[in-house]
Amino acid sequence: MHAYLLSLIIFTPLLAALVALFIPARAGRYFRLVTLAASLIQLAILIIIFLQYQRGSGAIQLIEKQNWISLDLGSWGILKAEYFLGVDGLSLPLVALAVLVMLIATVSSWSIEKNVKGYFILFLILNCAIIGSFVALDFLLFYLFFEFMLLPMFFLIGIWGGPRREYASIKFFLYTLLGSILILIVMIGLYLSVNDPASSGQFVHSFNLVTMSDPTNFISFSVLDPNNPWSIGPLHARMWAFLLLFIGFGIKLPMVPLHTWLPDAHVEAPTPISVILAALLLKIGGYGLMRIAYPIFPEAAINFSWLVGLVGVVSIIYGALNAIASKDLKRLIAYSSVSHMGFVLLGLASLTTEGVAGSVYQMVSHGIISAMLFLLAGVLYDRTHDRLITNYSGLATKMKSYFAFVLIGFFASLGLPGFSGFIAEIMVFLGAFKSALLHESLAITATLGLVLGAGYYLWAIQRMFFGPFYFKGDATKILYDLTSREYLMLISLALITLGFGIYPQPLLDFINPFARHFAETVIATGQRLILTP
Amino acid sequence: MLMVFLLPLVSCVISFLLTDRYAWVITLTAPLLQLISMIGALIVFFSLSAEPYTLALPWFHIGEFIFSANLQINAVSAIMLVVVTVVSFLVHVYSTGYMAGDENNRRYFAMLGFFTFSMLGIVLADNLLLIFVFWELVGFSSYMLIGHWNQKPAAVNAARKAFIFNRIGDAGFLIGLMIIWANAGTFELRNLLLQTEVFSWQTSATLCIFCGVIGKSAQFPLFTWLPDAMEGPTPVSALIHAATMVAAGVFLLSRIFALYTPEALDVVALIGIITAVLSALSALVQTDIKKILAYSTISQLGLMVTAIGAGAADAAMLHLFTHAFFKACLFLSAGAVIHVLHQAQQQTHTHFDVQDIRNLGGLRKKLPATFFAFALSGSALAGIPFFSGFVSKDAIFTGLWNWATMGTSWRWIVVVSAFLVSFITVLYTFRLVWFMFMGEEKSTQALDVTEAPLVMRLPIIILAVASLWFIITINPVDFNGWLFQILHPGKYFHFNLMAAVSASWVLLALGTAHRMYRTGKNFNVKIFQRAFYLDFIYQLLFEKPVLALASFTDRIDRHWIDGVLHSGVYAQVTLAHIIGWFDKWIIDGSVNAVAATSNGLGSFTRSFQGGKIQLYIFWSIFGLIIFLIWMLL
Amino acid sequence: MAPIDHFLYLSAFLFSAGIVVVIVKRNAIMVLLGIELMLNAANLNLVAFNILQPGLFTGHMFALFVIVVAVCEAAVGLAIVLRVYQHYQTSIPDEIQDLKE
Amino acid sequence: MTIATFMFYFFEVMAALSALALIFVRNVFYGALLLLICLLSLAGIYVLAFAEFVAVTQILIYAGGILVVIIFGIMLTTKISGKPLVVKHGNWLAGIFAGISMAALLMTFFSQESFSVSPIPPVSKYGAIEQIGIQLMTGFALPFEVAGVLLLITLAGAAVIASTIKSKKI
Repeated sequence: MHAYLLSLIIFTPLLAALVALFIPARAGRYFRLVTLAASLIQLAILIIIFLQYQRGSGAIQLIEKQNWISLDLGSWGILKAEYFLGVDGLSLPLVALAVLVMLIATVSSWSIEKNVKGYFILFLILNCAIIGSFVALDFLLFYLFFEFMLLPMFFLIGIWGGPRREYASIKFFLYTLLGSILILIVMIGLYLSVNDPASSGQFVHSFNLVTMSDPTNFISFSVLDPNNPWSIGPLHARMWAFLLLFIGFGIKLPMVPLHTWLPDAHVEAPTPISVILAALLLKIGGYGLMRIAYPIFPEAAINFSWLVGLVGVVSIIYGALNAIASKDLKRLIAYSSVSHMGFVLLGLASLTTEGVAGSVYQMVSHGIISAMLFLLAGVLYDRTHDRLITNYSGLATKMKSYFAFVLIGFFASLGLPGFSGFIAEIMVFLGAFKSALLHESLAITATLGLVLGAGYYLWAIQRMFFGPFYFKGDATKILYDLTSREYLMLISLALITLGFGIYPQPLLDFINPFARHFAETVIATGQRLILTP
Repeated sequence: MLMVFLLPLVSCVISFLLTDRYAWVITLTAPLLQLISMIGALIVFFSLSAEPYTLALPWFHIGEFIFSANLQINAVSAIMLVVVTVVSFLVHVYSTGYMAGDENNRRYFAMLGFFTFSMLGIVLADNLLLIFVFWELVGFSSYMLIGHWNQKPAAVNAARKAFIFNRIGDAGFLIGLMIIWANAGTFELRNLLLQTEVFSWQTSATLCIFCGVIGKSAQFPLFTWLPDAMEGPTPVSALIHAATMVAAGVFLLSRIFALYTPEALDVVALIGIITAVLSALSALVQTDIKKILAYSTISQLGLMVTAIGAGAADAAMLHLFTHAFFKACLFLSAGAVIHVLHQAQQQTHTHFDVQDIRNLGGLRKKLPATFFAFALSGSALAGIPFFSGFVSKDAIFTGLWNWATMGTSWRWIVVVSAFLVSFITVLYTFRLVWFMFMGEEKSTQALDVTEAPLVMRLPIIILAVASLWFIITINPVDFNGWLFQILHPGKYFHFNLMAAVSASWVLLALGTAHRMYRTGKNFNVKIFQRAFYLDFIYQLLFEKPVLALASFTDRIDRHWIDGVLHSGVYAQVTLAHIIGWFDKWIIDGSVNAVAATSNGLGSFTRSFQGGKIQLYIFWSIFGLIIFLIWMLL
Repeated sequence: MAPIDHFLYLSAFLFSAGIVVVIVKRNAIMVLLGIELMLNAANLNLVAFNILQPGLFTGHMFALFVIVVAVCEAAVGLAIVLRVYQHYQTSIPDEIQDLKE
Repeated sequence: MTIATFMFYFFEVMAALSALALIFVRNVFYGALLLLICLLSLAGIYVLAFAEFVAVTQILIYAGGILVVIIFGIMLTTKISGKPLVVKHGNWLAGIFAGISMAALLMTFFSQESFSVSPIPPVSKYGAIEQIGIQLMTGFALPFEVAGVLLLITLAGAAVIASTIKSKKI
C-alpha cells in the first residue's frame, strides 16, 4: 500500500478531473464537490504519508521507481527516464503546504460561477501538476509536471481573471516559458553529460536527479563534466548551466528584475488562483533551485552565492519599495511576495544550516501567509470589485472580524514574532550573516526590508481601515462582514501560521535533517570540485 | 512564576474570544487576573534567593543549534516583574473607569493584557532571541493601543510612527543578534554573560542592540515617536509609554550590561545625555499636558541610559523603579483631569482643548485628590527631598560622579549636563503644576467639574503614595536602601555631600521656577517646541526619499522592465507583421503568380481535361511515358 | 522455334494499340475492348517469359489469374456501361461528365 | 521454315493486323469481331509457346466468355438506341502520340535486353496441365481461392449494377 502513496496523492486530482469530465456541464454544484472530495482524499493520503515518514533521516523516502522511457539510440547511448518519486525534508513540507492550500483554494472557489466545469477541471489538473513537481525526482518527469502547470494557469488567469486578464496571462506565459526554455537547455546538457552508474559499457543517459547530483557520474569531456577544461566565454559550462537554472527558476520565484509578471498575474487572477499562484507556484522556483541547481552544480553555487544573495537582498528591498508605491491592494501583496521570496534566495545563498532551514521555512510560511493575504484581498474584491487602497477608508468599524484577520495577516507578513514568518526570517538572517560566502553587509542591508515592510503594511492599514468610513467606489455595493466560509478558511490559516510561529519544532523536525545534509553536501562537494580543477 | 507570566495572556485571550455582548465581563476578569498576577509577582519578589531561578523550556533547534525558551528570575527581573504587574494592575483598574462606554473595550483590554504578557516576557526571558520576540510584540501591542481610537487620524499616524521607529531600532537589534550569533554562537544569556573573553565585533554587537534600545526607549535620535504616541488613551500612555515599555530598553541594557565594552558604554552615555538635555528643553515649552509628560519621560529615560553608560546600572534600575510609579501616577492623574473635563465639556457643549495647559488653571479646588496626587508625584519627578525621585536621582548622580572622576575630562560635561537636566526638570514640572492647578481658572470656569470615579482615583492615590521615599529606602537621603541592596549587595560608595548638593540645587531650581511662573512668564522657543525639527529632518531625509525611491522603483517596474518586455513583444509583433506582409505580398504573391499561371494553364488544359476519362488515361500514360524515358536515360 | 523477342514485340504492339483504342474511341464498349487488348498483351508477355523457365509454371499461373481478373473486369464494366447507357442514353464517355469536379 | 514457325508468324501477323484494324474500325460490332480474331490468334501463339492450358482457357473464357458478353452488351445498347453503334473518334493526336511513343519505348526496352532460355530442360513426370493443377492446389491455393471469391463478387456485383430498377438513380 505505502509503495504507491505518492502516485496516489498526485493522481487523485487527475482521476477526479476524469470524473468531472463525465459530469454534464449543467450540474455546477457537483464539480465543487468532486474537487473538494479529491482534496480531502489527498489530505487523508498526506496524513498516511506523514505517519509513514521517518523524521530523523535526511534521506529520500517513500521512493517509487519505475522504468518509464528507455530508448536505445545506438551510438548515442540509451535514453533513460524514470518514473521516480520520493519525498524528503524539503518536499514533504511543500507537499503538505500544497495539499492544504489546494483545499483552501477549493473552498475559496465556491463562488466561481462562470463555466464551472472547465474551471474545476483545469484546477484539478493544476493540483496534480503542482504536487507532481514537488515529488518528482527525475528531471524529465519534473519538467513535465513543471510545464504541465503552465497551461492550466494560463487559462485560469486568462478566462476567469479580471479586466486585464489577457495581458496578464500572456505576460505570465511568456515569462515562464522563457524560464522553462532555459531550464530545458540545461536539462538537455545534463542529459548528454550524465551516465547512469549502473550502466555497463554503453552510456545510459539518465534524467535521475540523484544520479546527476554526484559529480562522478558525469561522462568525461562531456559538456557539463566538471573536469573538462573548456569554457564558454568567460565561464565554464557548468557555471553557465547554473546561471541558466538560476534565471529559469528565478523567474518563477520571482526575483528582481524578472518579477514583473507577478503583480499583473496576481492582480488579474481570480482569488483562488492568486492564492495558488502565491502560495505554491512561487515555491516551485525555490524548490527547483534547492532540488536541482544547487545539488547538481555545487561549485557554481558556491561561486555565485554572492550573486544569489545579492539578488535576494535586492528583491527584498526592491519589492518592499514597490509595495510602498502600489495603490492596488493585490499589487501591494504581490510585491510583498517578491520581497519575501527574496529571503528564500538570501537563506539559500548562505548555505548554512540555519539559512537553508530558514529558506524552506520561509517557503512554507510564506505559502500560508500569502494564501491568507490573497484571500483577504479577495474578500474585499468579492464585495466591491474594487481593489484601490485609496478608495476605502475606515473599514475597521464596518467589518470588524475582517479587520482582525487583516491585522493578523499583515502583521504575520511583516514578520511579527509569534507568526511563522518571523522564525523563517530570523533564521535566514542568522544564516546569511554567519555564512562565510556572503558579506555581512548583505544581511545588514536586508534588515531594511523589515522596516520597509512595516512601512507599507501599516500605511495600507492606515489608509484602508482607519479614519472615518467611506467607500469611493460603486455605491450600490454592500460591505458586509465575513461569511462563515471565509471565516473558516481564514481562521484555519491564521491558526497554522500562529502555531508554526510559536512552536516551530514540528516543522523543523522535517526540515532540519534536510537542511543540514543539504548545506554540508553542497559545501563539501562544491569545494572538492573547486579545488580539483 | 509561569502563572504570573501567563495570566495576562489568559486575560487577553478571554477578551479576544468574548463577544461584544459580554464585554462587561472583561472589565471584571481583566483586572482580577492582573491582581492575581501581581500577587504572584510579589510572592516571587519576596521569595527571591541569591541564585537566579531558571525555568528551562525547550523551544526549537536548527541542526545542532538549540534555541531554548528559558525563563529566568534574578534580582533585576524580579524588580521589573513587580513594577510591570503592579502598574499594569492599577492601570487595568483605572481603565475600567476611563474606558467605560468605549465600543472597542474588548480590543482595548485584550491588547492591554497582551502587552503585559509580552512585557513580562522581556523581563523573564533568558534568551536574547526570546527577548527580541517579546520586544517586537510589545511594539505591536503599543501600536494597537496608540491607534486604539482609529477614527482619529493623528492617533493612527502616531501609531504607525511608533511602530516604524521601533522597527528601525529593532532592525539594529536584529543586526546585533546576527553578530552575536555569528561570533558567539549562542543566544542564551546565561552562557553569554558568563563568558569572560571578548568575542570579535562585541562592541558593534552591543551598539546594535543599543539601537533597539534607542527605538524602544525613545532615545536620541528616534525619540519623536513618544510625544506623538500620547494620542493614545491616557492609561496606555501611563502603562506603556511611561512606566514599562519604554523602560524595557533600560532594563535590557542592565540585563546584558556585562556584554558592554567600555567604548560601547561611552556611546551609550553620550546618547543618553543628549536625549536627556534635548527632551528636557523641549518639555519646557510644550503646551499639551501629555506631551510635557512624554518629554519628561524621555528625559528621565535619557538619564537612566546615561547612568548605565556610566556603569551605574543599578542606579538606573533604581530610578526606573521609582520613575515607573511616579510617572504612571502623573499620567493617570493627568488622565483623570482630561477625563473629567471631557465629560464636563460634553454636558455643557463647550469646546476647547482640555489638554492644553494654557486653557487650564486653578483646578486644585475642584479636583483636590487629583491635585494632591499630581503634586506628590510631580515632586518626585522634580527630585525634591523626601520623595523617591530624589533618592534615585541621587544614586544616578553619585554613579555619574564616580564615573567622571575615573575618566577623561569630557565626562564632566556629561555630569554638568545631568545637573542641568535636573534643574530643567524642576522647572517644567513646576510649570505644569502651576498652570494646571494654581492660579485662576481660565476656560474651565463655567464647567461643572467633579472628581473622577473611585476606580480611577484609587490607583492614583496608591501610586502617589508610592512616590514617597519610603518605598525604596528608610533614610530619605541615602539611596542605599533595601531595594538597592537587592540590586547591588554589599556596601556602596555614597557621600552625603552629593545628597546635600543635589537637594540644594533642586531647591534653587524650585525658587527660580516659582519666581518665573508667578509672573506668568512662559517660554516660547520654536526650536524646542518642535523638538529641534527632528521630525522635519526625518521627513526630509528619510520619508520623502523613501517615497520618491518607491515611486522610482515603481516607474522602473512599469516603464523600464515592463518597457523592455513590451518593446520586446512589440518588436516581435512588428516582426510578425513584417513577416505577415512579406508572406502576403512576396510569398503569397509568388504563390498567387504560380496559381494564376496554373490557372491559365488549367483553363487551357480544362478544355481537354475536365471529366473526360479518356484524357485522364492519356495523361497518365503520358506521365508513364515520361517516367519510362527518364528511366531509360 | 521463334525467338522470344517476337513475342515481346508483338505484345508491345498490342499494348500500344490498346492504348490508342482506349484513348481514341469515343465509345465505352470500345474502350473496354482496348483494355482487353492491353490485358492480352500483358498475358502474352507472361506466357512468353515462362518459356524461359521450363519446368516452372508461374507465368502460366499469372496468365490464368489475369484472365480471371479480365473476366471480372469485363463483366462489371459491361454492367456499368449498360447502366450508364440506360441513364444517360449514351455510351460516349466524354458526354458523361459527372466525374468532373 | 517449319510448320510451327510458319504458324507462329501467321498468328503473329493476324493478331497484329486485327489489333491495328481495331484502331481504325468504327463499328463497335466489327471491333468486337476483330478482337475475337486477335484473341484467337493469341491462343494459337500460346499453344506454340507450350502453354496449352492457357491457350485453352483463352479460347474458352476470352473468346467464348468475354467476347460473348461484350457482343451481348453491344447488342443490348444497340437495341436501346435502335441504330448500329458507330463510334466517333476523338483525341487522334493524343492517341497516336501515346501509342507510338509507348510502342517505341517498349520496343527499345526489349531490344536492349537479351533473354535467354534456361539451359535446364524440363524434367517432369507430369505433363504441363497436371503440373498446373498441382500448382493451383498447392502453391497457388490462396490466389485461387481469392480468384474464386472475386468471381463470385463480380457475379453478384454485375447482376446488381445491371439490374434495372428504374426508381433508383445512380
